[in-house]
Amino acid sequence: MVNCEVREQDGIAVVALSGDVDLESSPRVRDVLLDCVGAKRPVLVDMSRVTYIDSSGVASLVEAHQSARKTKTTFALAQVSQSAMRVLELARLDKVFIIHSSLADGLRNAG
Amino acid sequence: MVNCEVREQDGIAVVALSGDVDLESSPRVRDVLLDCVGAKRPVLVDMSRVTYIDSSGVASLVEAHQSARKTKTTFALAQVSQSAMRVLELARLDKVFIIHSSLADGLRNAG
Amino acid sequence: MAEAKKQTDKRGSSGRARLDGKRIVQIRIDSRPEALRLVRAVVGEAADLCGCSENCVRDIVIAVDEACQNVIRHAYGGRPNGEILVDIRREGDRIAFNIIDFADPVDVSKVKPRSLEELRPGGLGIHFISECMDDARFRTPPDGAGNRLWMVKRIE
Amino acid sequence: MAEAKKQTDKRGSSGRARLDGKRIVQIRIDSRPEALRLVRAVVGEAADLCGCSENCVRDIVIAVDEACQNVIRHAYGGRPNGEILVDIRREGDRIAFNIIDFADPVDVSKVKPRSLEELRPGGLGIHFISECMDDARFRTPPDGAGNRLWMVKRIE
Ligand SMILES: Nc1ncnc2c1ncn2[C@@H]1O[C@H](COP(=O)(O)OP(=O)(O)O)[C@@H](O)[C@H]1O
Ligand SMILES: Nc1ncnc2c1ncn2[C@@H]1O[C@H](COP(=O)(O)OP(=O)(O)O)[C@@H](O)[C@H]1O
Repeated sequence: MVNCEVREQDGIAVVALSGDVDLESSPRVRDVLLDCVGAKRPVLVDMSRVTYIDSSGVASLVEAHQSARKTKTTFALAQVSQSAMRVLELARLDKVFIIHSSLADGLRNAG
Repeated sequence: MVNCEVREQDGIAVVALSGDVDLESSPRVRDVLLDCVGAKRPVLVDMSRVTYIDSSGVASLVEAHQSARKTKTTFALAQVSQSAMRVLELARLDKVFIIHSSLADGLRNAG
Repeated sequence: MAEAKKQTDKRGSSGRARLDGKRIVQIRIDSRPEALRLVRAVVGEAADLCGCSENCVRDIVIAVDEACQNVIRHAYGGRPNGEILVDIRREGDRIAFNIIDFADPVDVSKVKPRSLEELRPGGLGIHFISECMDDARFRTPPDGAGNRLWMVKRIE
Repeated sequence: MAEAKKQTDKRGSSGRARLDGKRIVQIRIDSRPEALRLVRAVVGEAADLCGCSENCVRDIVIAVDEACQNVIRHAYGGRPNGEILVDIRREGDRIAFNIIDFADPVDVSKVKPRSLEELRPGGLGIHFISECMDDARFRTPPDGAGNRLWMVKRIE
């Protein structure tokens, strides 16, 4: 139920997530995010089409964030959908993650 | 769960239905359609935002169609959503009702 | 709709009619029109989960909705305090839907579609069900239940 | 989460814990991650049907999903063949959600949120539930069941 599209733009790995990131689909999201972070390019996650994200999806984002910190890679989110933002706020992560309101902003700042 | 908006345009009563027309909501749709037909103006039903219609909703359309015939009023549908069209086809009514692919077409021909 | 072939139904050790296949989900509602959208929501998701195409999902939702409507209007005669159980199971490459009520047993010979030649409101539900499903018939209900309409659709 | 106050639970004549309120819908799934979206679909529709705002619907869906996830991962330890029953009832201006499983009784003293100060993956479910619901606690399960998590949300 989730779709992860990875594309390269200006040397940045843009991961576009769409659909529900839940207990079923979050392991795949986790793998994709950790792969991208592991490749040591900046990673920007487009969350505009995330219709739902649960605590396991948030855990995948936290893992990727921590892995990026270790390898000093940029890991950021862009245009987070309302419903995903609610969950990030509940997790008090809206102040921890780098969150850009637009993809353009993210691309300018992630490189 | 259904919304019926009636507006007057070029002497035609345009009824915009949106949402699910089902056993719960079809009595209201029926009342609105019969009222409009009773006012003896041509009636054009915009079905572009009908997300679901069941046999009771179809029955309301049939009643309005028959009432319009009796009073020699025009009763037509416009831009029928895919899911509503499937149900009209199942009922073999796609060849009985006047169906316009666009609202503009309907307005030109209903007057 | 084919009449119930009671003698061929499988039964568990208690004499209870056994529902075939691997259960995906079961939903229980009261016999109220406003509950139908709860059924449509879960049935649509279940069909999608099984890999049905958009058109297949649409037809399944139509058939299950119409079947539940008939239970509300005919089996329970419009009484809102009856129960309806919709049990969804996977049977190989098909999905089976059991619509179970606790009303008096229905005279299944009266459950049939009308001719569509005649233009009149109503009388479309059974026709929709037979068009949208691959098979549909009344079968032995579980103990304590009144009726069970069993419908199957090939996943496509 | 408050610990179960077993002594205050109402019981029916058979000693069975009685669920309060007027039932809106009940859904039964297996303890599989892919079934969660069936639960979200019906819970979202039910909350909307009761007149909840979009934000209220969203919070309800989050809490019920997390509660079911915990049953899958902890109560059933990841076994996919357990059953989960989600019973949704109206209690005046509130909606009550009972998440019932048939696993071994849980040590409710271990069910608690962690501090959010520490940045680490996991450990958010209980916190989400308490933030999204007005009340949530384990209460006496019905006969034959293992656990019942009862959660309520004021309709707004
Ligand atoms: N679940 C049911 N219980 C009892 N009678 C039923 C049931 N479903 C259908 N019927 C009978 O079959 C007839 C045809 O049903 P249907 O095609 O859905 O049209 P309608 O319900 O509009 O009459 C009904 O009028 C009713 O007599
Ligand atoms: N339904 C349950 N059955 C048994 N234990 C549970 C249940 N729900 C929660 N717990 C316990 O409470 C802890 C906290 O749960 P939670 O906040 O959802 O985070 P997580 O599940 O990621 O650990 C769990 O680790 C588990 O020990």
